[in-house]
Amino acid sequence: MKKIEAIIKQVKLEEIKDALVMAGIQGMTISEVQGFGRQKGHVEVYRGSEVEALFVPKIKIELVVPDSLVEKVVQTILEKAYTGTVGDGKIFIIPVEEAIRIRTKEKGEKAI
Amino acid sequence: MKKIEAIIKQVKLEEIKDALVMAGIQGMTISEVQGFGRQKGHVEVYRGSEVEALFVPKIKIELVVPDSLVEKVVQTILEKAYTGTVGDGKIFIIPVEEAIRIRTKEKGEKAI
Amino acid sequence: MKKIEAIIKQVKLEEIKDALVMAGIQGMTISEVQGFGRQKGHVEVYRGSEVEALFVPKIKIELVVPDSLVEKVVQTILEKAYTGTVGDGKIFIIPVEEAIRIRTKEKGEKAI
Amino acid sequence: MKKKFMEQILNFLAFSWMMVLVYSTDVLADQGSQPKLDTGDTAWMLISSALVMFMTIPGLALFYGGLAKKKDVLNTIAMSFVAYCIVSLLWVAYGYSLSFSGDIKGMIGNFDKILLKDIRIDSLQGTIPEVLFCMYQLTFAGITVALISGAYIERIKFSAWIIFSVLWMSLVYIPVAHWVWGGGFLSKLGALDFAGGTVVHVNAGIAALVGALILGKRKKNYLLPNNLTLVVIGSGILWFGWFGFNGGSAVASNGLAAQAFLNTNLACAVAALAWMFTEWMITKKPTLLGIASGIVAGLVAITPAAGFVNVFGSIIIGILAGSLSFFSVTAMKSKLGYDDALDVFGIHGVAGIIGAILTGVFADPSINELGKGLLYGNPNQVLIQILAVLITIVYTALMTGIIFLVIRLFMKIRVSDEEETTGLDSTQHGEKAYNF
Amino acid sequence: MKKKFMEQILNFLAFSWMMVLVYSTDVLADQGSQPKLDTGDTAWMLISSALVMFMTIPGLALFYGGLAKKKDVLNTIAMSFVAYCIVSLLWVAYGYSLSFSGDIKGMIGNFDKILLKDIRIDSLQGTIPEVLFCMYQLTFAGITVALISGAYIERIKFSAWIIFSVLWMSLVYIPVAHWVWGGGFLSKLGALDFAGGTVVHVNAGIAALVGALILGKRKKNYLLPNNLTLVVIGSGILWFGWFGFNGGSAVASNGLAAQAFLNTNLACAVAALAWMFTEWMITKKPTLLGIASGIVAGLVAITPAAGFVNVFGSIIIGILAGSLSFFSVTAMKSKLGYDDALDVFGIHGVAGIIGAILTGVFADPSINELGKGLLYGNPNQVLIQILAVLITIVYTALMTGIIFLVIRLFMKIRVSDEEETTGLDSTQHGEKAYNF
Amino acid sequence: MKKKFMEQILNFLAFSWMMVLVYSTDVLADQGSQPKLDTGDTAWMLISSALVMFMTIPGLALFYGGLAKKKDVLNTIAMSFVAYCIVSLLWVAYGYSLSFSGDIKGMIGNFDKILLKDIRIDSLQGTIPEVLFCMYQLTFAGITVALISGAYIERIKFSAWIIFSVLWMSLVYIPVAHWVWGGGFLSKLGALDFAGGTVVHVNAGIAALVGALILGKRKKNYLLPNNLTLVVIGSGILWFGWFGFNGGSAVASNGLAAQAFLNTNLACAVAALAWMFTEWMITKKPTLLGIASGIVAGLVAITPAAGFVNVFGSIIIGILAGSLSFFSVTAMKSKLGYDDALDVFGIHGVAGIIGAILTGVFADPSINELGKGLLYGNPNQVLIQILAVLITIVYTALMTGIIFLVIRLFMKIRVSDEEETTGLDSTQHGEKAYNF
Ligand SMILES: Nc1ncnc2c1ncn2[C@@H]1O[C@H](COP(=O)(O)OP(=O)(O)O)[C@@H](O)[C@H]1O
Ligand SMILES: Nc1ncnc2c1ncn2[C@@H]1O[C@H](COP(=O)(O)OP(=O)(O)O)[C@@H](O)[C@H]1O
Ligand SMILES: Nc1ncnc2c1ncn2[C@@H]1O[C@H](COP(=O)(O)OP(=O)(O)O)[C@@H](O)[C@H]1O
Repeated sequence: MKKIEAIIKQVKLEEIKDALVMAGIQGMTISEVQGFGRQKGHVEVYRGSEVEALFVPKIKIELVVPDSLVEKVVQTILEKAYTGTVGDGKIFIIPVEEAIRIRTKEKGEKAI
Repeated sequence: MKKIEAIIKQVKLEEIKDALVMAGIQGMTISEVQGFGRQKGHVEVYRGSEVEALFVPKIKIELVVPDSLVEKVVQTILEKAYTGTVGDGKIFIIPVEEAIRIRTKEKGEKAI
Repeated sequence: MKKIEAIIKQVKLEEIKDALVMAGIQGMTISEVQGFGRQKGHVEVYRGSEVEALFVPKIKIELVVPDSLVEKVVQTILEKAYTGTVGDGKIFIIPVEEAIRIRTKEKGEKAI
Repeated sequence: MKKKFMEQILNFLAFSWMMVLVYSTDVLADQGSQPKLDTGDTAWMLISSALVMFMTIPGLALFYGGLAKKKDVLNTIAMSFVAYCIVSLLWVAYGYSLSFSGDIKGMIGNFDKILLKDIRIDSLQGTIPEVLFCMYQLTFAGITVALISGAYIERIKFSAWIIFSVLWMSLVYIPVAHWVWGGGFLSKLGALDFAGGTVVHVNAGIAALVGALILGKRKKNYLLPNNLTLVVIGSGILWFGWFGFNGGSAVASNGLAAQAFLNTNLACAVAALAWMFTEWMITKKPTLLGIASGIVAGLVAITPAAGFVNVFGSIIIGILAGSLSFFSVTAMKSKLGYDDALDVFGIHGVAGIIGAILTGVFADPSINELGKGLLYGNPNQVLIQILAVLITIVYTALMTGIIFLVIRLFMKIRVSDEEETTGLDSTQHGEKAYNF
Repeated sequence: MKKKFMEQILNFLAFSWMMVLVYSTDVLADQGSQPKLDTGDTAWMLISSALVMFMTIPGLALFYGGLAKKKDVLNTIAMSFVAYCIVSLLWVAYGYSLSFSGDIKGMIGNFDKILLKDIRIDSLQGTIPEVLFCMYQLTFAGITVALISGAYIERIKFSAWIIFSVLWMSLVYIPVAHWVWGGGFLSKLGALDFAGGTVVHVNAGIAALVGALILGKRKKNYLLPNNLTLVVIGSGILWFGWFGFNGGSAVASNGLAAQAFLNTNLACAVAALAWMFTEWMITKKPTLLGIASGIVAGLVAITPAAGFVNVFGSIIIGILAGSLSFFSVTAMKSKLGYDDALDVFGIHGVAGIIGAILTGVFADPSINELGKGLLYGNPNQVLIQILAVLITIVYTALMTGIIFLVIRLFMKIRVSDEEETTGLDSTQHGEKAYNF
Repeated sequence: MKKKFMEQILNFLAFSWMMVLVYSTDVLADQGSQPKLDTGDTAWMLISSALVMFMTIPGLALFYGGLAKKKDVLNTIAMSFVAYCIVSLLWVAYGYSLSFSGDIKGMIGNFDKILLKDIRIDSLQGTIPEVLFCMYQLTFAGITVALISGAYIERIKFSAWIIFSVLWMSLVYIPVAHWVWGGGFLSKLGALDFAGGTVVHVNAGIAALVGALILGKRKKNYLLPNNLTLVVIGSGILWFGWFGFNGGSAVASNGLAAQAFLNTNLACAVAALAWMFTEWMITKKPTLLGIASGIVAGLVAITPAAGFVNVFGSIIIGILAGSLSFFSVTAMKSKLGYDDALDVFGIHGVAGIIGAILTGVFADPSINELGKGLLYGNPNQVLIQILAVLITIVYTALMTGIIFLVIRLFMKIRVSDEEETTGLDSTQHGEKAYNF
């Protein structure tokens, strides 16, 4: 099992979510994060006084998937999150040792 | 050391927190996330117009614990987070290579 | 590649961010979390009725870096996040198997 | 059949013409030989003007702003603010003059009071200073334009809205205000409209509907209120301010003002309960948004009636306004499929029409001798009311359409799809509402 | 000892009966032979009515809503809204008649003015239209019921609250209002209550306490304000509206209204400072919530006194109201252990009682000849004040208890534990306050 | 050159002294032989007092609070609240007496009306109760002190602010109010100031600037509004309340009040548009914060002029106030580098000065015979206006500086760096605004 963490643009969330469901994933978790990378924060101007917003709002998607699905999920995200402009985001793959469904106590791939 | 990530129902947080402290854990981190799985988002109705809330609000608990405590922590969460209805959530176990306490520079199990 | 997760005090964020950029990192992601550890939540008093805030607001920093940079990043955080009082926070190091930049499809260390 | 109906209507028209049952001129006649300023009436009209202004800024702006999506809050609010500001300037420049100074063939006023020329500090309108009467009327024009914005939000360009405000106020509001209140042809028809049900609410409601059709649907055409506490504040301010709107329309501090005040409160409360219970039965939950929506529906419906009906009439008007508006924004809207974002037509249009017609039913001469409805032996009144509403609908619909077409010749009216998705706060104003 | 006290009280009762020092009838007598409408007085009462309405919607609703937990905001607000709407209907239906029309054995009015029957557009009450007097009184009934809700929030079923509102208004508010203002037995006792300290605040405070005891504690019985900025808005609106509440109780636009106005502002400001400094000394931090709470305590305490005391009296009342209310919501509440969620008893009850009694101390005949307090040589007044408060307390406590028991026969009053944990916004209304 | 100018000024001074063109005494003279209470005037002044109070609490508090950073919201709000409360007490204690009772060498009043001693319930000031006049003036003192806080937020200790409020009100506001309104030397100079442009806005603006310089910069000296919807509510309430501020300054319910009312609305709307369009041209986005800032700038600038100019004057004043204030808070502030956190000087100071001077240009004797400006053949008026402004600036700047230095002798004025970073809500009050 792997955890796939993707940092994406907010406006792309719905599209990606739909595509992932089509691709067969059964669950995912998202959270609001802020980031910077190539895309730096922007400057906001209030009454002419400039405030540097250091970070850009992003969405972090977390998905734990069986090894067999990793490739497909990555491809789906790559395709749907793409706009071609800086700030499109990143995908990280992290090993997961165990997964358990609280409701049924199932473990491993059955749990996710 | 392992990181235990649990996605749980919001209302269960306090109970779980108390039980984990009883079980001997020394620290943990939580954040507000949103997810879907078996439990799909629900429909909200405003003036008769339906809005599909894609995701359900959940709490993510993150705990880094020594290997020896993993079993106990998992059991505690399994027990306290359980309601038997869909959406009870998941537990994921992820390897951690190192932990450092900023204040004292202690490393490894002493740090957590 | 490693993911460095640091839980820090909110007021230290800017300083750390600047130092990390000086240290050569190219991107990072932050999120608002709440935690407890040695530093317990505090008591808030509203009209004399006491509310125990169980958790203390913290910032979680997530950085994926090539192995070669891990040491430097950890040192930087250790230095800048330090105040010497409880609640300074923790650093965790987690293995990452792969990283992909969505915009360019680059993989591995080039992607981060 | 249709022809006969039209004939009948024309008969009334001719008949009513002779009756010249014009509310506003009567008020003037009341003053007797020597009009004198009354400090009590003036005090009430000063505060009424402040109250009606408060309805728009920040009342309506918050009511609408709270209902918008998080990324469109400020734009929604800015639309009300800018509309009121524009109207404030243009009303003094030429609006008051064209509405209330003289009369050219029943259609429009003249230019004699451009920039309030010739209105002296001691000129009176009835027992109050004329400059105060002008100010009071200004606030009505302001809120009418602002009301429309609720249907267009989350997609119209801010610049297009500004141009629309200027044109619509000039080409729609001013003539209609003249027809009804300025001595124009509708006032001579004998239509009863105490505080502007037709001029303000039907007018705005129809403009909202037509504009929404022309603008087209939002990509996410559902309601997702970012902050219902703002809606609560807004609805409270609207209720509060409406006492000036309806009570002030007596243009005096007397029993009639008090009756209009009490009727306003009553119909509004009843409509809120009516919406709440209807919703409770149908969707199983009584929402606070439903209560707030019922409040507005009730206030709108009692507007033309407030100074004509008794408490019994107010209660019936409240019940019908609250329950029927509920159906109009749920069943009707989803069936017909237009995207009236914040239900300006569904609430102001529908409740406005209900109120206008029911005024013709319940007008009780013992409350106000100028109005006698169906229940008091004057069935014609209902037809006159319907006629007045129809004329307004046709004119407004037509002109609103034309205005949009003209603007479209010169600029894009809608923001781009990407701007819509990103949100209008950031793309139109470069701001965001909350930095939590 | 006790017997002698009761005897003394009965003496006063008999004595006072003869004096018939009834404020309201005196006002009428003032008008001389020919009562005539005064447009200035009417203007002030129109706006005062609007102000008192504004206190409830949205003032009190926001004050309470901001203090509720995040998951209970809308429900808390909806309780005030629905209470005011219900009262608006029932007051016109029978409330006004039973309170203010006629008198049956000093206990209750009659049915002569059901649905405002026989109140003509030119009927006067003093120098203002009677319909306006009815409207003004309506707003008092509305806020009194809404006030109680603060003690019951975060656990009472919305449907139970609606039924409670109907019953409590009918069985408690109407009789007490009749006793004090409608010519009932308390008014004949000679109790001084300028703007409703007893009828409104003591009454609501006791009902809050009794209901909180019957309802039982919340699972999380602490205060966790979701949004203090709403509390700020609410307290500001309350202060603003209270000028109509107290100033309007002069039922005229004159020096007495002005004195009541200034006293209101003064006592309120002083109480806010008193709470703040007391808190600063005791808990080491002056909170904004403390300032806002002191504001309300001061406003409540000055209510019965506003038109009787001079500025010196106002300052003392302010100091005592602010500091003693602080102790009542901190020390007393946690000792006695009832769960009065938003301190309705702790603030309205306690400050209401303080104000009622101190009115008997500080009433200065040079401000208002109708009131003469202990300091001006009339120690009996204090006892009369205490008696009036006691009667209200006993009656309200009893009836509120009975009302709850009756409702309980037919339905559950509290939501289920799970609904309480999930929050009443979602379980009672299917909504949430913020979609950030 | 300079000397000649001073000489000229002294000439005017001497000349004007003889003219004794004092607005306030004239008003009294108007009453003829037998001053009598007018209920209409009284009603308007009662509500005007309520309106001006509402401007501060919660209007200004929210306007400022919304602009503060998330961690400083409550502290910012508390500063306005506590200032108004303190002034409420001290004004009654000695403020009114020292400002408006008698005159000692044109510099200050006397102690005759300490604690409102000798003001009877039927004492009149013109046609309204004197106690009401005192109350109305109180609200002006309250908002003036509160205004200043906007420049000091996010760094001043709450205790230091409290002490500052007491001293500044006593040593700056009271004398200046006496000079201009209480029969002091500035009133005899012939300066025109209808509703307090100099006493309130220039005064507060300069105190803000001087204090900001002494306090020094915040560590994060930029604007990061935590909640623009609060700014919207605040600006709406300010606009609404300003009708009482300017309209009430006629101290009567008449044509002049109405003209002041309309001028206020007009200048404010125009200034909002002026700021918006200027910003649109220069920074490419019309912000809602810009519109709200323009609103305040317009209201400030029309304050001294409202009862003197015609609509043409109002429009020009609006345009200049909106556009010049924009430049003052953008270009000027960043060049000069003082940290006036919420632009109290940039908006109130600058627009106040603009308004004061332009009053001398546009004052139209056909609106108000007491004022005749440059355009109507009286160029001296402009110089008198400038002189009055200069005197106020010098006195306020000096005294504000001294007050700060004195406080500094006894305590630290700024919070510690760590407290500043953590936020003043938590460190000064132990609270946080939102528990979402
Ligand atoms: N090394 C990193 N570790 C953690 N998060 C990162 C890292 N690099 C980028 N991110 C996240 O990805 C987001 C997009 O990265 P950015 O470099 O701006 O875009 P792009 O990858 O298109 O060049 C950032 O805002 C940040 O949240
Ligand atoms: N594969 C997954 N990866 C990441 N998060 C998941 C995954 N599956 C479920 N979750 C999280 O767990 C929550 C509960 O899962 P759900 O399937 O609804 O409940 P249950 O496990 O009781 O059937 C989801 O809302 C989501 O946040
Ligand atoms: N074992 C743990 N797992 C996850 N997060 C932890 C753990 N221990 C501490 N934390 C996080 O680190 C923060 C600081 O820890 P704390 O023990 O209070 O400070 P210190 O390390 O200075 O003693 C906590 O608030 C919590 O968010």
